[in-house]
Amino acid sequence: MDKTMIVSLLSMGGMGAFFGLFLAYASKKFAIETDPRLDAINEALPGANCGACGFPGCSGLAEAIVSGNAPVDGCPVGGEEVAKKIAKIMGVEAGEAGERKVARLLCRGGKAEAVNRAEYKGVMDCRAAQAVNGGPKGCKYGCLGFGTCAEVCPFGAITMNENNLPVVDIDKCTGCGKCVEVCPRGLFILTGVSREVHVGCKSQEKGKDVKKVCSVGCIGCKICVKACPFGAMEFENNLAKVNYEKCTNCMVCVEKCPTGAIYSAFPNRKKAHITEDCVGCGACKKVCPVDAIEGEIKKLHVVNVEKCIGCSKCAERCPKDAIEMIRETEAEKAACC
Amino acid sequence: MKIWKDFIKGLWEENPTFRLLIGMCPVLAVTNAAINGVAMGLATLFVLVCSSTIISLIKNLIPSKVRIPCYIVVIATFVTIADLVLAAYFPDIHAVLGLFVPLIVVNCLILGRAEAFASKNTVTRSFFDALGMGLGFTWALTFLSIIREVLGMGSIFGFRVLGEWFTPFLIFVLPPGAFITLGIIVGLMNTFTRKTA
Amino acid sequence: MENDKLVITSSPHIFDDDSVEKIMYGVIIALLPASIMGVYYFGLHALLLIVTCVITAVLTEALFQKARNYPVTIKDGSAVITGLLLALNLPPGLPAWMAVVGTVVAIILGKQIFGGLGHNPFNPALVGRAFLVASFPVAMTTWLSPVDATTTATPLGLMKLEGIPTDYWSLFIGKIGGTIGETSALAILIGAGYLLYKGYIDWRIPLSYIGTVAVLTTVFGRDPIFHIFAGGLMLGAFFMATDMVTTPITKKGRWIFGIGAGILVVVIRLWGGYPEGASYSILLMNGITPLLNRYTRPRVFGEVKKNA
Amino acid sequence: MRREYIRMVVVLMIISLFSGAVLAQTYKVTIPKINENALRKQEAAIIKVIPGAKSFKEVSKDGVTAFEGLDENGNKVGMAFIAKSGGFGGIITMMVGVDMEEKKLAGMTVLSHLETPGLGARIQEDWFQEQFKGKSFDDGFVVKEDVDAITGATISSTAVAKGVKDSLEKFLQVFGGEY
Amino acid sequence: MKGSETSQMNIKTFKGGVHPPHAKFTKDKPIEKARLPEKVIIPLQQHIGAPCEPVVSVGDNIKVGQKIGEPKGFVSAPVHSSVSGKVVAIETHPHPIGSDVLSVVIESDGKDEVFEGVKPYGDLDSLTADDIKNLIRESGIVGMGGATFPTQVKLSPPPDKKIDTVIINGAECEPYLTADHRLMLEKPENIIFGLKAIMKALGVENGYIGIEDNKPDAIEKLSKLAEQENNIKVVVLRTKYPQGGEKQLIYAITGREVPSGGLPMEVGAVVQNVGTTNAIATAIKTGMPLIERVLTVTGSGVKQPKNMLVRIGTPFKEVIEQCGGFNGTPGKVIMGGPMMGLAQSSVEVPVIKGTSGILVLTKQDAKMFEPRPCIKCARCVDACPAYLLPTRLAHFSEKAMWDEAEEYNALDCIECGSCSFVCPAKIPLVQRIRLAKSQIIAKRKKK
Amino acid sequence: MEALLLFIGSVLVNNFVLARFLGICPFLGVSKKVETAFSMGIATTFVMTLSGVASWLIQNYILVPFGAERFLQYVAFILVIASLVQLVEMVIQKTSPALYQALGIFLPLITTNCAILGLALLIAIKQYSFIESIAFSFGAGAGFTLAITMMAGIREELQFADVPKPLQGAAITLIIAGLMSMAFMGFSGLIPM
Ligand SMILES: Cc1cc2nc3c(=O)[nH]c(=O)nc-3n(C[C@H](O)[C@H](O)[C@H](O)COP(=O)(O)O)c2cc1C
Ligand SMILES: Cc1cc2nc3c(=O)[nH]c(=O)nc-3n(C[C@H](O)[C@H](O)[C@H](O)COP(=O)(O)O)c2cc1C
Ligand SMILES: Cc1cc2nc3c(=O)[nH]c(=O)nc-3n(C[C@H](O)[C@H](O)[C@H](O)COP(=O)(O)O)c2cc1C
Ligand SMILES: Cc1cc2nc3c(=O)[nH]c(=O)nc-3n(C[C@H](O)[C@H](O)[C@H](O)CO)c2cc1C
Ligand code: SF4
Ligand code: SF4
Ligand code: SF4
Ligand code: SF4
Ligand code: FES
Repeated sequence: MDKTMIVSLLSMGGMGAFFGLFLAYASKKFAIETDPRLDAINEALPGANCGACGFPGCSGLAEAIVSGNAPVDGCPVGGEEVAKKIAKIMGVEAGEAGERKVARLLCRGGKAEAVNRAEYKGVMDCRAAQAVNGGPKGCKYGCLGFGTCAEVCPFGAITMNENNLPVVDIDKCTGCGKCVEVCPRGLFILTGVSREVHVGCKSQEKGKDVKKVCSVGCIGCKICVKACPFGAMEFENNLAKVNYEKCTNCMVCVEKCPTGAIYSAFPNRKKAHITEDCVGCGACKKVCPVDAIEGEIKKLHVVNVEKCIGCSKCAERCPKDAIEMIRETEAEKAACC
Repeated sequence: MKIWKDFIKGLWEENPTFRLLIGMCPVLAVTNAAINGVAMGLATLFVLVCSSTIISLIKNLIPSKVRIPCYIVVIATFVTIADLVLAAYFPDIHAVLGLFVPLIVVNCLILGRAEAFASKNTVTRSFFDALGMGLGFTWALTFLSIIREVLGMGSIFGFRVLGEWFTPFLIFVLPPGAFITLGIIVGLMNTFTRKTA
Repeated sequence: MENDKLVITSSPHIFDDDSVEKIMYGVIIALLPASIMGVYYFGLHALLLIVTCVITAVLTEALFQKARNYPVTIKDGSAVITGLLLALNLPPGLPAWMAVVGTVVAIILGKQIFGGLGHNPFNPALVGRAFLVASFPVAMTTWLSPVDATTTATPLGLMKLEGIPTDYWSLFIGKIGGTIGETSALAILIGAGYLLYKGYIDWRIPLSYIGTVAVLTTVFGRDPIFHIFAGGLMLGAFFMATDMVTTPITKKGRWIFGIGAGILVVVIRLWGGYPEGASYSILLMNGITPLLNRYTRPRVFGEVKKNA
Repeated sequence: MRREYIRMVVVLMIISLFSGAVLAQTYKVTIPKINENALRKQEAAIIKVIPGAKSFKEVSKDGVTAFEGLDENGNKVGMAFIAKSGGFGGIITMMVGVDMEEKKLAGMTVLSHLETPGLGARIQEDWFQEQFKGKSFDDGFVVKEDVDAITGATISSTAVAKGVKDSLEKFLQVFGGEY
Repeated sequence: MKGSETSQMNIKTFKGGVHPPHAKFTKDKPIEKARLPEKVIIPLQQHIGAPCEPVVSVGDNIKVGQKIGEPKGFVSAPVHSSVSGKVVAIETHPHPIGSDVLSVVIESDGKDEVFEGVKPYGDLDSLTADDIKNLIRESGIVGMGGATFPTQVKLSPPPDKKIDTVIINGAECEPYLTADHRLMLEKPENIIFGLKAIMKALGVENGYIGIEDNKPDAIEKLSKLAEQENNIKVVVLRTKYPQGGEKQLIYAITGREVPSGGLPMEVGAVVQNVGTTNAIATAIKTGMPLIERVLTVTGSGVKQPKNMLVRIGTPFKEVIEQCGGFNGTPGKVIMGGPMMGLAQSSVEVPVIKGTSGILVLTKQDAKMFEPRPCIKCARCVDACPAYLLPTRLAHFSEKAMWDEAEEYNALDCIECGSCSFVCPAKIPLVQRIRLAKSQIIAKRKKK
Repeated sequence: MEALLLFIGSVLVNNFVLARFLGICPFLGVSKKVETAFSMGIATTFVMTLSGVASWLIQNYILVPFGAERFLQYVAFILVIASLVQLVEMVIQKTSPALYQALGIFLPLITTNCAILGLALLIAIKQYSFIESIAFSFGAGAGFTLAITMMAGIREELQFADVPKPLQGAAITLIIAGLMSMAFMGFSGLIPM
């Protein structure tokens, strides 16, 4: 062994030992309690401390992720893989019961349907416009259409349509409630995704006053109340109101409303379809509020698609689970063959 | 297939220079001439591949508390080797790259890959990941340095490619040119990929 | 009757009749004396450079905005100022194509990539100039004599490299080598007077800028009058350090801006590699303008209780 | 727990040891070549600035280092020394060769510099370096008079001229008396 | 310490502000009594604070000065009928402030019978401080300078706040408006009387009347009267907007700065508008509560600009008709002055206690400019009398950075509009700042 | 005097970030907010000065005497710096929680920042004296702080600007760095180093 080798081995070995000891000692001496997720994320992150994420080092990012100030894919170095891991660590599985809530708009009066009483100029923000003499809209309950809700939605779930009305993309909406909070006219509510019928008007004015300013407002005719087979339509302050406990998404009210103030996703309307499992007990026939089910006892029953309003009463009643609720389009197909 | 993906992603999708923007110091510093860009790229490639492979090999032996010092030692070792070899056999290039060869030690790219990939994956995958990243880094450096050399000196690898009519824009071989050129390239790449995506 | 709806807006309902356009065109008018003197001294090539820069600036801005699908706002006159000021900051003998390059850089890298008027952190014209100096150092430091159109050195160059002073009168009326617009202090002062009278520029920056240079040169035993009138200080102080977009919005910030720029000019002139530092001093101070704004916020009314 | 710490120490130490060994080995292999490269470079510079020299010998006196240029027979054919000067971007180092008999410069070459490429860097161009050849020791080395400057790079040109002049004076103070 | 001689010498003012064109077309037009309206719409909330509850019902016959709304809270003021006749409806009705408000609609019988309870309160000397405060409350007097803050509340500071100065705000710094100016010229005794009443209510020795130097006649008239009082001084103020802003006025006259976020009483001052003062004097002298006010009807959009004495509740339309009607198609109808007034979307809204003017602008004058990017000219900064950075605040507001806006003291903005007025880029700065303020306040409330 | 010039030179003329391209990653990454950037700058300056001193000692008292400076330098420097940073971090954490709050999180980030190792190597290469090393290190740190704070100021302002989409983020930051670097060229030739 020559001198270079000796020097090298001695010094490197010495340094290795020294720093090993040092770190071992330090890790013992200065151990600190932390959020276990923090450690886990720290573990998952590359540990390069390069700062590319914009946070002071990996632990900075980890802290930010834990406190919700950074996305799980905040580390550009680690890429997808690390992101997945962190998502797992953070992904406290949505364990809560109840269905996902989404935002629904309670106004249908866009540019084409509702009139303005004045011409507004200035900051294009609904809250700001509202503060200027109550905003330019003829209806003081209706959507102002400056899209503040679309702007604040953190998930890009709201877009403004041609008619100056916001449209919620149900798939993107997370029910965070930002839009509910921000709309100066309180036009959003959060309802379960399965709720499909909504009154798109908040005007508490009398019918004739509503008519003056908007062609799709609720005029208080109460036709919907009469039409609803389930008594799910209520009235309050000159305004129809869906009782979501009772509503079965049958959408009869939507069909009947003379102004179109009640809305739903019509293509989503469901129809009952009776499968081979039917034993012909006739229970469904009895509960159907519109007499849409035909058939004799002990024989396969059939749904009259024309009449069926998709309330799913029959499906609930059927002891054999032989009734499926299918989307209208599919139901037609199912009926013909 | 997986290996292919490991390899290919560094070239474009996760290109360390244009996409992840890590290990920027050498990218900016040595790309004033094409030859430097290539040399730096290759030197980094060498260190990256060697250290990723070795680290992946010994990953199970290393206690997590001392992993960073261990990685650093491994990396620094390869860097020193690269440095000595360059000095011995390519003295001219060594002279130009100067300080930036030793700085490969602290190039975020290398430690980043060591931590993010090599310490968790098999040797083969780590090798290809490092190879892809290293090549991605190399082509990025080469590309950038060619642009800068053409604009700044009118030449590529020292050969004059633009005629006498061309007055070189000296700024492109000076520090501001490095930032601006890279900024514009990154911007253009964003425009480009945004459209296709 | 539909169209006769009342307009509702937030208050106030009346406005001052100054507008961005008016201010910009005012600055253009104020730059005319200096431009005319430049053409008078350096001839048609100077005119060519001025025209080239202005046209290029306007075209570049229009094209960039078109490409971004934005409304084209060349009518506001800010691009004209950028082109004009860049031209006034060029050596009179510069090849026209270089002027075009500088202008394109000024408008695109200096202004439009930040979102256009009002958003740029650095003075666009100076970005263009600094780019040219770094790209073509030789061409950008080749000066012509206004007397016989031969190459000469600027007064500051003569002073720095050869220690030769220039007489005050030549400095004042501009019978010296230099950029197209910087030579005649007289012409600049006329324009500056107009701007001050119109209230388009704040007096704080020019005063503190020039004042600092005067004080420091005196302290270091140089001739303050020479240093004020030589080089681009006057043009810079009145037309470029006053560009509101790139200078502080607070009064205190403006004082600091001027003093800082003054110090930088003196440091670069006396000890730096370049004979002149006006453009760099302004660019550097532009860089810290956001910090100045941040840390010189005025005391809010009633913030410190004055009475017992 | 305790074993964990011991393992930390041992692993780090072993890796360091390995690293040390590998490095020492690499070093031993490459160092002769590296030293040779450095020597070659210096030799080439000295040969360039002392006409007729084929090898050189380092001499030191009063803390000043110089080189004696030797021809193939080992005869002294001139001397060279290293000059330094602050240029535009950084320190410029030069090798200056002197013809002690004729009392003039035998040559000059720039070893390293940090001047701007395409501008100050042109001090490396032959025409610029050549003009120092044959200048008398008493020359003023004034740029634009005795020495042609590079357009747009007066500072670099001046730095070279001044560096040569200052170092020459220092060199002559020490070695001047020998002849 | 008599008279105004010395204060005439040094004209006082504040820092910042702007110089909008005066456009005071009506300054030489004497106050004209408006026709008795056929129908009045009297909102039950005409002040800052809790709304009133109606104390009459549909079908009731009532008389002038009869109380029709009873206040519910401490910070509130009663509302009285301004005509005699029949209550025809109690319903929500558009209100000049913006939202709809429960209002009492009364059809006038044209007799203008005065309510029996209305009788003079007697001599000032015979009234105690509490008497004065009570009668002010009973008379439904609120700040008529615009903010409509119940005056009696302002005159009842908490015991730990020592008030030593009363200032009558005769600045009338808003362009176009001349109601206060005319009032000072035509009812100077009332102003002095009212001021003395306020001083008595507060037990204060120093009374000031601040008037801008573009109203030399009013200065002269009031100075003369003030000379007879030994503790009242007329202070001449530089004509500059917003000289009449409370905090600016106090600063100009006393050199005291109302602390940021604080009230005038914290520096021992109370400011009352000329109109308010006149209303107090009228109430004491005649017992008539606040049922009418002087306002200026002006602007390029009315045929004959005038100063008028109008019953509360008269629809704008009727008032404008008495001034010759619109001059062409109106573009904008504003309640108040051009700097701080509120644009109206309908002329059916009634005159309320805070209506200092009705300004009608033609389509041409109502034109809005497209906002351009901010060029950071800092004119807004120089103009801001609260020493804020309006451009910065507007940027924060645009990017919904409410916390930053709060840190940059958005809440200190007095919404004077100086910044928007001077901005060469025509940026709606005030509106942006207002939005920020409302968001900050909403956020604070949530906490 | 030498030391002073060296200090000024390393702040302005050969600014670590803008002229020497060292520490670019944090310069690009941690320059979004002024406060954070400034803290980062201060922490870096602190570590730089410390490691400048440490590496000077190692170089002159260990590596050179043993003749190992050519091949153990990198490993030695980086190990020393890494542990030094860790030590400092722990000491601060123990002694001053307030300071730790302000600077602590930045310290680990600095370990693998090439500005620090670059500084150590430069000190070795240029053979600065002890005092010069301190001046140089401190100046380099100050220069870094200046550059990153300026950048953060400009980027904060840019929140309100309408930067074209593809340029947002890294691209515009790089271009600003380019313009800053251009402005710093005004100092070139000031102090030859
Ligand atoms: C980017 C740039 C790099 C420069 N580099 C050098 C240089 O390396 N050497 C030098 O002497 N001058 C250099 N200069 C020019 C000097 O700043 C200065 O203008 C010149 O030395 C002055 O005069 P001259 O034209 O008489 O030579 C450079 C200028 C610029 C803009
Ligand atoms: C909640 C509240 C409480 C107030 N309390 C007092 C008070 O105790 N004393 C007082 O002099 N003014 C008081 N004011 C009135 C204000 O000082 C001021 O007169 C009012 O906001 C209108 O000012 P302006 O007309 O300048 O806008 C109060 C205002 C508000 C909104
Ligand atoms: C910007 C601004 C300008 C004002 N200008 C006037 C004015 O010119 N005349 C006036 O009487 N009140 C003006 N005010 C209202 C006063 O600040 C203050 O509220 C009023 O004088 C208090 O008296 P009051 O309670 O009797 O209305 C202004 C308020 C603000 C915020
Ligand atoms: C007083 C004043 C000075 C100006 N100075 C400059 C200048 O120095 N350079 C420039 O490019 N534009 C200048 N402009 C025009 C404009 O402000 C500039 O292009 C903006 O920086 C672009 O956003 C100036 C404008 C004014 C009103
Ligand atoms: S729903 Fe509300 S926030 Fe959205 S556009 Fe309509 S008014 Fe505005
Ligand atoms: S703001 Fe929230 S609740 Fe509203 S649409 Fe977007 S995601 Fe849904
Ligand atoms: S910021 Fe507020 S207080 Fe300041 S000028 Fe604007 S409106 Fe007036
Ligand atoms: S006045 Fe307008 S343009 Fe000027 S700084 Fe203020 S907001 Fe910007
Ligand atoms: S490569 Fe230099 S800091 Fe990342």
